[in-house]
Amino acid sequence: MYFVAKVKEDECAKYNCKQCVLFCPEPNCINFLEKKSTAWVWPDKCKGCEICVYVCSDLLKRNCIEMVMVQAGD
Amino acid sequence: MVEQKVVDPDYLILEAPRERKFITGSQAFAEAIKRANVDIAIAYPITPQSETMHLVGDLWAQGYVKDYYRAEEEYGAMSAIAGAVRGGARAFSATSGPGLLRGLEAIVSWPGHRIPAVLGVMTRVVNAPLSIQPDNVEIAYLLHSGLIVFHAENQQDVFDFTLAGFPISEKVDVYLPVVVATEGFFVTHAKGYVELPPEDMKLPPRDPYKAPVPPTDCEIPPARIQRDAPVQKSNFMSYLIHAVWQQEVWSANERARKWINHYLGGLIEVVNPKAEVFIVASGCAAAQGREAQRYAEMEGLNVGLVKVRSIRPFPTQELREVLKDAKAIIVPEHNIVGWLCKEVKAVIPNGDRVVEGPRVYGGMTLPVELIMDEIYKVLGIKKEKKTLV
Amino acid sequence: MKRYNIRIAGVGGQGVVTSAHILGNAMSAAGKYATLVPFFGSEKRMAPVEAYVRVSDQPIYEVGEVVYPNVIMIYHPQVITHGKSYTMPFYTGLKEGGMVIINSDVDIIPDEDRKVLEELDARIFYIPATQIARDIAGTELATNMAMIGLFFGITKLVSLEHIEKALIERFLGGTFVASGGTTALDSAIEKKFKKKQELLAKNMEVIKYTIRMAEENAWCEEEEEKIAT
Amino acid sequence: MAEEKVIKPGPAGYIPQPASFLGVDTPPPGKALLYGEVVDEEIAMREAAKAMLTRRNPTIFPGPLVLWGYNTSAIEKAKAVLELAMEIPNCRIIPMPDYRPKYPKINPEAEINPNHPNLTILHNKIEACIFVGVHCHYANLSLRMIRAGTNCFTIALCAEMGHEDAMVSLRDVHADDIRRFRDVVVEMRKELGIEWEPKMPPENPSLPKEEWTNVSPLDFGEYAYLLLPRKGEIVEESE
Amino acid sequence: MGLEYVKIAPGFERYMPRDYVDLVKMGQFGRQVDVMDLGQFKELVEDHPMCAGCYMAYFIRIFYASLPNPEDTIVLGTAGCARLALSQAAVPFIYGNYGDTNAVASGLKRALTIRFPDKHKDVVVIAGDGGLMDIGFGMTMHSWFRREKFTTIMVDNEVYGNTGGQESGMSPKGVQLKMAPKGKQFDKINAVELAQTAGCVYVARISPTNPKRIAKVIRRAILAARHFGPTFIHAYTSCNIEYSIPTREVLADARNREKKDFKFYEWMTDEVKEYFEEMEKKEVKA
Repeated sequence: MYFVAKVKEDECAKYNCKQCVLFCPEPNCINFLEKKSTAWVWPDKCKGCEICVYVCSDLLKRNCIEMVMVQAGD
Repeated sequence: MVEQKVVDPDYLILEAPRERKFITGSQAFAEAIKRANVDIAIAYPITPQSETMHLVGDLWAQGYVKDYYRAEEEYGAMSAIAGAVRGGARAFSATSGPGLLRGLEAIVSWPGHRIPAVLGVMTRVVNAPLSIQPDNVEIAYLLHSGLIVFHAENQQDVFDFTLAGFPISEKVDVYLPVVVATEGFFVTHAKGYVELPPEDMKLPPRDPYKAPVPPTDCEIPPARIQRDAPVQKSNFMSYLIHAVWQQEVWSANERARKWINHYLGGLIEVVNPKAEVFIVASGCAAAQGREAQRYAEMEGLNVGLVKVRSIRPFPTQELREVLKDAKAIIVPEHNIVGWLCKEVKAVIPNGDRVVEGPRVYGGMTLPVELIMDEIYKVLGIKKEKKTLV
Repeated sequence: MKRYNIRIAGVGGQGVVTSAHILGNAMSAAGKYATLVPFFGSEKRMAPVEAYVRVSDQPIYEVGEVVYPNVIMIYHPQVITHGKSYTMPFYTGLKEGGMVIINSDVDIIPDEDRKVLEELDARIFYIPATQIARDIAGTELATNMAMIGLFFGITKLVSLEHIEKALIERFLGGTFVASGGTTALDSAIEKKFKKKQELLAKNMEVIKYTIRMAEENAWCEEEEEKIAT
Repeated sequence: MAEEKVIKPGPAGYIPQPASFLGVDTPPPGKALLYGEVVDEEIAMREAAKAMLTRRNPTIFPGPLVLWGYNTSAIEKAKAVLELAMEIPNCRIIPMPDYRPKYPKINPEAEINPNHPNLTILHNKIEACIFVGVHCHYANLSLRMIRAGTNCFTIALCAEMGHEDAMVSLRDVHADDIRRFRDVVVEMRKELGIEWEPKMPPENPSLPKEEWTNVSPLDFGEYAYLLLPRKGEIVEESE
Repeated sequence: MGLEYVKIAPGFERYMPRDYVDLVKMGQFGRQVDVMDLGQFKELVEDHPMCAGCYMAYFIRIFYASLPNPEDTIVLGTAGCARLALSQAAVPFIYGNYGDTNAVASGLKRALTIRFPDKHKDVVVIAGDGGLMDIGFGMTMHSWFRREKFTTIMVDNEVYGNTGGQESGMSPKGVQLKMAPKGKQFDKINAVELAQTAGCVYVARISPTNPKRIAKVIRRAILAARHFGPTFIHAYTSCNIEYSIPTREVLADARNREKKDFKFYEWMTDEVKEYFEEMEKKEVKA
């Protein structure tokens, strides 16, 4: 049981900003889907540091990423 | 610089005509490097090694060696050798006593990193108080890390071991560093006759792709190369990985035997194989032992000599075979700990036959007379001596 | 041929190590065998210096200092009178029937030591080497040449041409020149070379003189087969 | 040959002695090793072929020197390996693309790693395998670990001097020699009366089932987005 | 050769594991990626065991995305946290003894220059403050004195993170750490000034707050090392464990430090400056 980041895609799609992708420490973890203009998280790779949340909420005041609980093997 | 043509190692080392020169041990190292097609030599000053690396520096200035520099210190020099060899170059360095110990962390990591290089070691005292005299206790520090260790008796050995060191170390089933140790001053600064093959011939260049590990040169897969994996038991590693890695280093050391036999004519040399009493010795002690054997023969005593050329791999089977009927085995040494004697005792079933010594240390000479005394003792001969000590 | 294990004792500045090299080179030039070992210290003027040479017509395996010599050459009287030697007393380790060559015009061996030497059956030769050097070469720096000359005069191990070859190798050969050289470099070397040649000729004169000296005094050894221990 | 085979399939124990400590050395040119003994290549090839044809889950482990087409001889060798694989009934190919200790853990169905080759062997119950195109150092590490902890029959097709810790080791093996070995396999198969229509082994199970080759590299994000299970998404077919 | 060794042998595309296929088809090899396109290509670095929210891991991620020629680059690391990620990248990596990076790199770069006189093989050292400024100090300095043509990147977390949080020469004065129970007694070493004095031709100090700028600095450091001499980047890469920074605030901390003692600083010799100006002119034209 642990937290991973989850992008609220509809919210995210409004901005086309990509900033969370650029500040994540993990490779290939937050990716960007150009077609929908939204970021998305590969949950297997997320270590739950919340830096993306800081970028989206604290810096940009957009609140498009939330931390959600997943079960091991989810 | 003489124009050199590449010849087969077997030809250069075993067949090419040789010419006799009267040169120092340091010059013998340099003559070997001149014919070894060395890419890079890295030096750091220390007595008595310096002269060798001066001469190798001159070889660079003349064009025989492609790159050369004076490193910051031995740890840096030995690390840079590891870098150059990973990059596919053929490399040489040399050191002595305290310098060897300073570089030791890097040197003993070469076998595990599979670094085929040749390192000259001109022995001198390593323990305090400081001294620059020939005492080979430092070889003991080299015996347990997988390095191939040769111990040269004289200038000829220095040349032969160093030149053959390159093809032996670069064999795919070996791929380990070769140390050519010899006594400082006694060999490096003394002159002796050396039979040299022509200087217009050299070894083929190193082929880093004929190797058990890929060179780090971005020319060969895998891209994700992990030659130096920090392997230990962990959640993503087998508990066996480090163990089998060590086994691989020592297996490679074992596999070197056949190449040592091929290029150096055996891990040991035997004089008078039917002897009653044997002197077993390496390096300069073997030279003294050779003289003692001759003196004994003149006096009608049945004494033989076993010169140990290769300390690692150690000639276990060979010694057992030669010494099986020996009444006594005398092991003269140039150090206080008697590392060769320990090795010999470990392979001779009845340790009582092995005479510990004579030993000299701290730079003292090992007079032949001291070995003769031991020979008389084990044969029960009483001698009246008029010589004054 | 007899094996000569030679210990040379002198003081810094006398060319002890140089003469060891020349002894070795001369033997090599004659197609015989020699090994040499200088004493490894930082030799300073007037400090004790030793060098060791082994010569034979058989291969020599032994290395290191000569602990038990059968030839001792004393280049400076102070080695005996002031004890300027690493091996004290000066005859330490001398074998039976050996020889001692001393650079002195007067007898300087104390009675007690003489007794020991007599017991060992040692031959003692005095030679005013420094005086000879000064008279003939005009410099006391050729003392070592006088000593070598006498040794070869007594032992007849090599001929004059071999000695000359050894001198040439020591004084003129083996200089490393990195890359060909320019004209300026060449002329500098030439000048140096000329001076060296003069030096060489003078040294040869000294050597010839002392060889003759050995002959005139009938010091020469008989060639004999003897176990070299 | 001694009655007791020197190097036989394991498990040899917690930390067995490497073959070279037991006196086994690499074979001389033109010869091969079979159970640690020097034999003619033909004999060794036949024994290897028999093992691949009769033991459970025969698998080829190609190393980087076969997997990556870095020169013509590697490409040729790769081709020969595939030709060989086609002739071995129900053979699988599990690659060793590199040698790094892989974090957090390999997928044992998708690859083999020299730091824990036993995982792949044990997971897939492989009882006969061929190493080809692996650098000797890593092949030796793997062969030793496999002999220590599994009952797998190991065969090394070495381009250099061979491997003492394999049950069968051939040396100086290049594309032509692999094809020679393939012919021995075919011959042996006929001798054993095994029916088999040559076909390619199944593809790597880690690969997405979709046809991905026509996706533009620039679309990686989009492509992965379509294929990766996301939170709350139900995936019908999983690996 | 370069690119050839990262091409899958024909026929084996269907036998390679997924991540390798992705790497070749959708990775950086053979094309110039823009760091701003991260998240839309397969990165060189794979999953690694560095801590959650580690900004050293972040810096390394950006580093790999910034390489001008990953297929001809060799990275050297040393004991410490960084190697955990460096060893998981699709770029050859050398891991020697502690602190030996700059000596190994010297030998390696010279060997590659001997063997491939007509090719650029980029050698990059990424090591921590302990490896470069403490135990390997002499080798770091001398590689610069000798003007060895490779890049040194110091990922400075101001602590020995991997061994459990001991004081390093780069820890700020007064900070209480293991082996500094009364707080560090002397100032942080001024690495940037040392590098300038020691002969580096390009020197930068950076806090990882701006990926575009990190990428530019890394590219410049590598290109300058190719042609002119040693280059050095001092990067602040906080240790959120030993300095107790909540992971969510790691970026905030980096921004904060940037305002204080990690102000962006870039210095280069006139020769290097001229070279970059030339290059930029050409790029604009193209």
